[in-house]
Amino acid sequence: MEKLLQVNQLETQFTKDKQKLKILRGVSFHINKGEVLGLVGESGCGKSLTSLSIMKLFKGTSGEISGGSISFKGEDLTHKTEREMRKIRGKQMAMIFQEPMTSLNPVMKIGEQLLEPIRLHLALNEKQAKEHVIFILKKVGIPRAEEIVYEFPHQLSGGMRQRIMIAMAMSCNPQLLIADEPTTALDVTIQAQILELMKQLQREEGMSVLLITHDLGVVAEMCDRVAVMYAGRVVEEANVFDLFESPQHPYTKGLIGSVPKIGQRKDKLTSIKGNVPDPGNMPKGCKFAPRCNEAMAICLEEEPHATDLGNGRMCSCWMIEEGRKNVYA
Amino acid sequence: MPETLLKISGLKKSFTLPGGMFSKKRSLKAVHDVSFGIEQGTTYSLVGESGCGKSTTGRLISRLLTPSHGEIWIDGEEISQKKESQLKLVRKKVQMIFQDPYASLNPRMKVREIIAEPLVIHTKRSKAERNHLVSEMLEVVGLTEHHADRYAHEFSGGQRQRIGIARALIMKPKLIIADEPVSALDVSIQSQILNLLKDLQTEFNLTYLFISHDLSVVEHISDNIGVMYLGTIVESGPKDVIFSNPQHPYTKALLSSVPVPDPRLRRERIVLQGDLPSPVNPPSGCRFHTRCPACMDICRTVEPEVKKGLADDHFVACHLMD
Amino acid sequence: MIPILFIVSILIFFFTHLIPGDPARLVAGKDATLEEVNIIRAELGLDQPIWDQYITYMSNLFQGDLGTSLKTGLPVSEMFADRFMPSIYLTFMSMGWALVLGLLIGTLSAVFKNKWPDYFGMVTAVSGISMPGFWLGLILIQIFSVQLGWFPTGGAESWKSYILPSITLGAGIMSMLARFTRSSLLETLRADFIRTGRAKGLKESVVIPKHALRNSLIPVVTIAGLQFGFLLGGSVVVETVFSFPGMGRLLIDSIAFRDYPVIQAELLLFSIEFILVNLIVDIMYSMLNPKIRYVT
Amino acid sequence: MEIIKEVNAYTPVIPKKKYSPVKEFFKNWKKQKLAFGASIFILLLIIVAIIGPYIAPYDPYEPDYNTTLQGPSNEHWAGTDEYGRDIFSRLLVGARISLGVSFLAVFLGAAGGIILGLMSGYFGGWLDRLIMRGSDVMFAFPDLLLAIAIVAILGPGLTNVVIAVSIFSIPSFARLVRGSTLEGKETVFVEAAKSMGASHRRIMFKHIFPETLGSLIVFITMRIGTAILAASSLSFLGLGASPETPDWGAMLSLGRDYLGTASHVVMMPGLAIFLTVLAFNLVGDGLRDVLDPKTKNE
Amino acid sequence: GCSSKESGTDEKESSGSSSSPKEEELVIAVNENFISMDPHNTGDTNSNSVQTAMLEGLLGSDEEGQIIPQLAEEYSVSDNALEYSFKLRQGVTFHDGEPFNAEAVKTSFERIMKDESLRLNSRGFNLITSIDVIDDYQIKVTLKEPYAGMLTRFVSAKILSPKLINDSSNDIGKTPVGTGPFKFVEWVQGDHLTVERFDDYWNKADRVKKITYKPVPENGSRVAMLKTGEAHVIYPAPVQNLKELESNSDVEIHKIPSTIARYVSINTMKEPYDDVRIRQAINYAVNKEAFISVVNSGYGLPLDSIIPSKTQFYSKQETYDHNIEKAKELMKEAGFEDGFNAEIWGNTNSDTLKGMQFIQQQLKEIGITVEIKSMEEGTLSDEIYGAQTPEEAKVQMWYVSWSAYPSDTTNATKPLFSSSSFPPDGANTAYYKNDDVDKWITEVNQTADPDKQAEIYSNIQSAIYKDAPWIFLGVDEILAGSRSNVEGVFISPTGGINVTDANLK
Ligand SMILES: Nc1ncnc2c1ncn2[C@@H]1O[C@H](COP(=O)(O)OP(=O)(O)OP(=O)(O)O)[C@@H](O)[C@H]1O
Ligand SMILES: Nc1ncnc2c1ncn2[C@@H]1O[C@H](COP(=O)(O)OP(=O)(O)OP(=O)(O)O)[C@@H](O)[C@H]1O
Ligand SMILES: [Mg+2]
Ligand SMILES: [Mg+2]
Repeated sequence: MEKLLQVNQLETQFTKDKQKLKILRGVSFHINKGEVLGLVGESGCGKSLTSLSIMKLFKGTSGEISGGSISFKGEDLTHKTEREMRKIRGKQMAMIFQEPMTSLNPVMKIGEQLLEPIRLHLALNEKQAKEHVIFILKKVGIPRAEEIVYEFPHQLSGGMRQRIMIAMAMSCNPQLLIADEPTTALDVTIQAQILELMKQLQREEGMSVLLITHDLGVVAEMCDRVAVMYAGRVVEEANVFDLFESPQHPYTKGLIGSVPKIGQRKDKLTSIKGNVPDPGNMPKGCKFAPRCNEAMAICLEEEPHATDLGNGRMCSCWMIEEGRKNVYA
Repeated sequence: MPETLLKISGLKKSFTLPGGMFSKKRSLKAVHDVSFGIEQGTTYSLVGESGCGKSTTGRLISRLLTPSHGEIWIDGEEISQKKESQLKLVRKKVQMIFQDPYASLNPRMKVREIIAEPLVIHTKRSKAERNHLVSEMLEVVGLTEHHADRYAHEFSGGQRQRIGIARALIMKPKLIIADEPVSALDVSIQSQILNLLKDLQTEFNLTYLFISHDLSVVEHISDNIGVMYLGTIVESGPKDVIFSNPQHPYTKALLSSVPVPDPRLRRERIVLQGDLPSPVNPPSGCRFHTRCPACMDICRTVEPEVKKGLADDHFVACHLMD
Repeated sequence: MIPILFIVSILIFFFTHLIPGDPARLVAGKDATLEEVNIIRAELGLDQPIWDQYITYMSNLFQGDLGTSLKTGLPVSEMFADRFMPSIYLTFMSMGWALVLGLLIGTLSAVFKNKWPDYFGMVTAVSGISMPGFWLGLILIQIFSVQLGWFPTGGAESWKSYILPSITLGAGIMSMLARFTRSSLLETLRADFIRTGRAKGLKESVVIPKHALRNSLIPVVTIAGLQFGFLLGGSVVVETVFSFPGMGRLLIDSIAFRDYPVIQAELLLFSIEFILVNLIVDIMYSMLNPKIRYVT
Repeated sequence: MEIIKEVNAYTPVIPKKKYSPVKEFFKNWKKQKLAFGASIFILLLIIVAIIGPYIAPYDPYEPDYNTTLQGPSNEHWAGTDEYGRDIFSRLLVGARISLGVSFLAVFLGAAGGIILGLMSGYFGGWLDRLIMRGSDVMFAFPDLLLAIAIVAILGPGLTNVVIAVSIFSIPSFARLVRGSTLEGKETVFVEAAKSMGASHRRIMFKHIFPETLGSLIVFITMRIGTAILAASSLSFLGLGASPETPDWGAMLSLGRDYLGTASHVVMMPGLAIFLTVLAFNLVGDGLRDVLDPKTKNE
Repeated sequence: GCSSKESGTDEKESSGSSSSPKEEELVIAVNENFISMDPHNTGDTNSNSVQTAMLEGLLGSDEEGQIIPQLAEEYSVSDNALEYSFKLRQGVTFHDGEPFNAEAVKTSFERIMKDESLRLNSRGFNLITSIDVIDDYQIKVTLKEPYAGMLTRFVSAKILSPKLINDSSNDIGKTPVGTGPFKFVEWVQGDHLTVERFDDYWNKADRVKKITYKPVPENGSRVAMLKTGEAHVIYPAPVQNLKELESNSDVEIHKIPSTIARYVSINTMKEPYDDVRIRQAINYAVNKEAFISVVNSGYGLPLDSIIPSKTQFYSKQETYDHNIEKAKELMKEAGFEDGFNAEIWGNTNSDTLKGMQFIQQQLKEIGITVEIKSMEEGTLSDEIYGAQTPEEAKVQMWYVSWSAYPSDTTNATKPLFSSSSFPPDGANTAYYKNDDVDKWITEVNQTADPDKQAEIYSNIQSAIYKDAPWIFLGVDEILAGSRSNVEGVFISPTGGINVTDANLK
């Protein structure tokens, strides 16, 4: 399979009061052509930041990429200028954000907002562009597309707005769609509609999707492969079936165990003790060690390396690493 | 037979929306004829989509709002139209836990003050006594005495929610209304809090009114469930019935919409078409008919009555039941 | 609007008559005898009970008659006629440059936040509201009229006479608008839809004017409208410094003379203007903010 | 209760450094360079206001007809006025008056505004409408005109300037506080307090009022600048302090006749006013950046 | 969109620089707004000034303020001071083309007689019993009782075109029509009033084509206008700027002794001021020269009588020279060795504020602590005239000035010192009561014999000056500035601006 995106040891930091705060501490994963990769993890672990780093959308923040590489279609994005990135954004990669309420400009008509990337990236004249807008709107299942273009975002429901966001992202046929928690703000019944739509569009267009979520249910429904993030790193990467069947990293295990499942009838959920560490105050060694029930001495001292488990599986845990060593020893 | 702690019947609440520059005032029926009861020591959950009136129902019961119609009986006392001055006793018995652990704690108060606030309001205990009780409560919810002199924003979301729970428990209330207490939390923290709530229930024989939009959480914690749609309860009953044998098309759709964290269980879902109608202009007849996959003619005009379903305490409001 | 004006007119009437001082005495002059003063008082209708005066005033008002100045004996409407337009011109001119410069400075400051254009812009802005108007005016006259001879020192004859007063008057407003624009724009620039715009591949030179500025203008319009309303009332101080024949000075002169009809009419006019301006601001507000426009 | 104990043990150790809002404030405050400088200037000014009369090199009231209208020199740092009085000494002594008048006016106005605004925002209904319509009417008249009218009724003099300036400050404070109160009223922790049965008074003063403090402090700071300007404008129109008083506005106003001949008589008090108001505005701006939660996380 | 419609034409006219070859328009900047153009109902100097350019009375006044014939070629007063006969000038026309004759005079005078609300009515014209037109150019006016100020009233009672009076009396206040050297063009409220040369004026002479009067209250602005050439004449020129202006070669300064007396009235019925020694002590304590040099920047004359020297029948008195010793002695004699607390009232003008400060400083020397109460004019007049009886009066000292026509000594004395003029009936705020003076004032107004009048006035002046009901501060010098190319403009002692012969070089 062909890799569309390869993120390698990506490091991203913010500067606050002249102090550098590294949030992404070496993120690595890849996305193949036509595949949906799920990026899961708890709040604050750096999921959104990973996606913003890929697009290099740091304007207005102190964020910057301080290490690693992002290779998109064989080209390293980390060295691209803002001008070059603008050609890529919206055309080759597009993004959908979590909040459909605030991600659309409240004072611009829907049509105008949709027209922008089309006029910018596609060589279409005014009329063709407008037709394209209608076409795209119909494609994402918007009824009354011809009228909707003259309306403002607040006149639409949350689900409709998210459809508009999807339409906007799809309008220039990007190869990569980054969807950052596209359904978190929506009700379950609407979430079901949106997920259904995304699945269908992804299949039709053969697009690659980076789906960011913290909902394991959504991951199980949507993704081909999954990367699990914890404290600014990918701790486990696997095929979706393998991940749910035999999670390797204690964090992944804990995560799956924490979710109540309908029909499961557990009296008590397994839970991960403690809290997510604060980026300014990271523990030494494995960042998960203080919360890990199986932590060993080495875990508190040194960070584990990514171990290739074959079959595209990857995991960073001393238990695996040590276990391997023992096997080979 | 366990005693019924809370009983509400025919509860209604409408809000008046201010008119715009060129428009008239309109009324919004947030809660429209809701009835249920909760027995001592059990958990009753309200589920439904955003805006269906779950929180409003909770606020009516805690009398943060005054119902337009209907009765609220708590511990044998009818409180639906009581004045603020007459509510003090009720306020002792009923405590609330809120969704947003960041917003529900006053950022300018120390944890000690926050937890002790009900004591200050309702009792004349000395400062030392209050401090003692606060420390005790902190232990109960899994925090320590050291935390008492800090401000709430120094804590993580899960810890804050524990503080909120401590505050709710300190008056030894009979009923706790928990409005989406875990929706803002990460799954790993969510499970800690759910476990805590369950433990506390056994320990103190608490009664919960649990409000949530997350069906899996609801299934985990409740004994009985009410499914709400646009201000009404469309189906209610013991959790087993609701989850294993739902009768109302909305309940069925809701259940099928929940993504299951198991890739092998990918299935055909019932995807409801369209959006939730506005409560300002609810559809005529059955409120669900605009999105119902099994809509009949009668549904458009006649409001379905609440009928007994599969069990004694199972009720459904749907014409399909006829 | 009519009921508000009715209440306002009552308030104005009694407020005006509450100010101590006897217009008849002031009209008559220092050397007048009591007899003369009494004749004048009768002539002016001030010997009537206050309720009768009020009824007369209101019934005249309903017929569109603002009354006659006690001091000059001229119809109030005529006294307004010559002063109203200069006040309006001055208002528009002050507001005009204050808006243009204020928005410009505010935008630059926000875009170059914490860089030198920001510091420079904000120090300018803060200076503008920190200067006593009459001081600034006097200094401007000294420099630009007396020393350089570029502009006349006062009056309202040609466009040149408006320059210095409008600078003096607009300085504070410009500053206020600059600061509001800056903070409003900074807030908008943090909004999600700005990130959406950038994610589409738009340039900053499109994102800022097209997406950010329009959203930021909403609160700025309100402030500008409020200031505009105040300006219409004329600025007493600036009109005094520049001998500007505007409404503000007329009011001060009239208060000094207890010229009731003029004071009343002018206060009433201010209220109407203020209400009108607020109405216009509401309309502009809804033009900028579709949420309000489409409330159904 | 085993499980709970278990959870308890897992709670991470809290960092040792204790959070203190005051320390936090000063830490951020030092970063606001302009505002920090301005706040030191104001501090000095307040000290001058207190000790001004004791450090003034000359008697600010004593005329000396031999040295009228002299420009700045070694003997008279800011020159002398038309009575030969030392302007520098008058400025020093006048600091107390100018600051006193504006502080007092603003605090009175704030006190009135806070009470009205809290009640208006918290109770709503007809009370709210009454208070807001009242403030609308007051808003409809330019501040200065209102002050002039008030002074015309009460007569000129510093006390009446204080009253006039404070009265026209009330509506803006009332609006501000009402706005924050409406916001505060909607917060969940207020709802929580209500659900616990807290009294109106407790909710208003313990929970809502502290929420308004941030913007209130900012506004008060800025408003002091406005009050200084307003008071000096009143003096300019001859409605302020009695003329021998070394009030800055009065000095400026009476000195304006000498702009062409002895400009320092105007420039010196003008500069004093300008710098003071500037300092208050800069501090206000800085405070907003530090106190306003919206701009905090920049 | 800021320039008004007129700006196109205005720009040319108001150009500040003096580059144009021959200027056609004279600009006069005065300190206050004009109130009314109705000459029969005008009380303020500035309105009067403008009116004199357009309107004329039977009598006029010369540079010194003395009465001269104007539209009357000759006049005479009967011995009993009741009949005034005028022989009118022939060949005079009004600006609207109406002929000037005895009927026209009668029409104007009758207007004043009939309308009680006009100022001139209560000042003399209500005493008229008959107006007899003898022929077209002769007219006789008869009074019912003698009134010494009547001649001065004939100066004020400008003759208006009968057409104007008969047509619409409403417009008189706005668009006066008379016989003067200039005719009315426009009056933009608050901004300017323009008059234009009347080419059919009876007294042909070369004069400027147009005159514009502008009210400019701010002193500094008026000075700036003179310096830049925006104004050709400014009145008054602020004393503070005189040195600066004198050094300017384009500008000329005019100093005219006025009839404006500046004084502080002392309430002679109030403790401790009821003791003449206290009042004298106060007068000795105040250094008049210093007053003139500090408050008036050196311009002004001492007030060495109760009336200024320009006023008819003035006689100089021995002044209270600055003498602290003597003042202290008097204080001691009166039992106030340690002084007392006093209060001085005044309006909010900056000059008044300065003057009051000066008094405050001076009286401190003899232990009197003065509190300054400056009040806004309307409030002040309420405070002063609100007292119905001397006992009610709260006023102690009032810093004020008084101005009367040089020819009208009655008005310079009676309202100020007659016991019939206590507020609210008059301006005797010293509550001065001297039976002799009361008697003399009545007497002097019943004779038309100038010698007799002079004698009585001399008695009045010396009696009052000794009683010191005022602090006699000074007589203002009227200060005006003009560009050096201005000719034929003079300022009268009352502050009127005479432009009959105005021209620009
Ligand atoms: N502009 C910024 N300046 C400083 N720190 C930032 C900024 N944006 C994000 N962070 C920090 O980076 C970390 C990761 O943030 P990110 O938004 O990527 O988390 P996330 O995994 O997307 O979480 P969530 O599920 O809550 O969206 C957080 O700790 C956050 O505090
Ligand atoms: N104070 C109020 N004034 C006007 N309308 C209100 C008010 N409170 C709630 N509503 C409206 O009543 C309806 C029900 O609101 P409610 O908060 O009870 O919903 P909910 O089921 O709790 O939704 P969510 O899951 O979003 O919390 C909504 O349409 C809401 O907009
Ligand atoms: Mg995120
Ligand atoms: Mg809710």
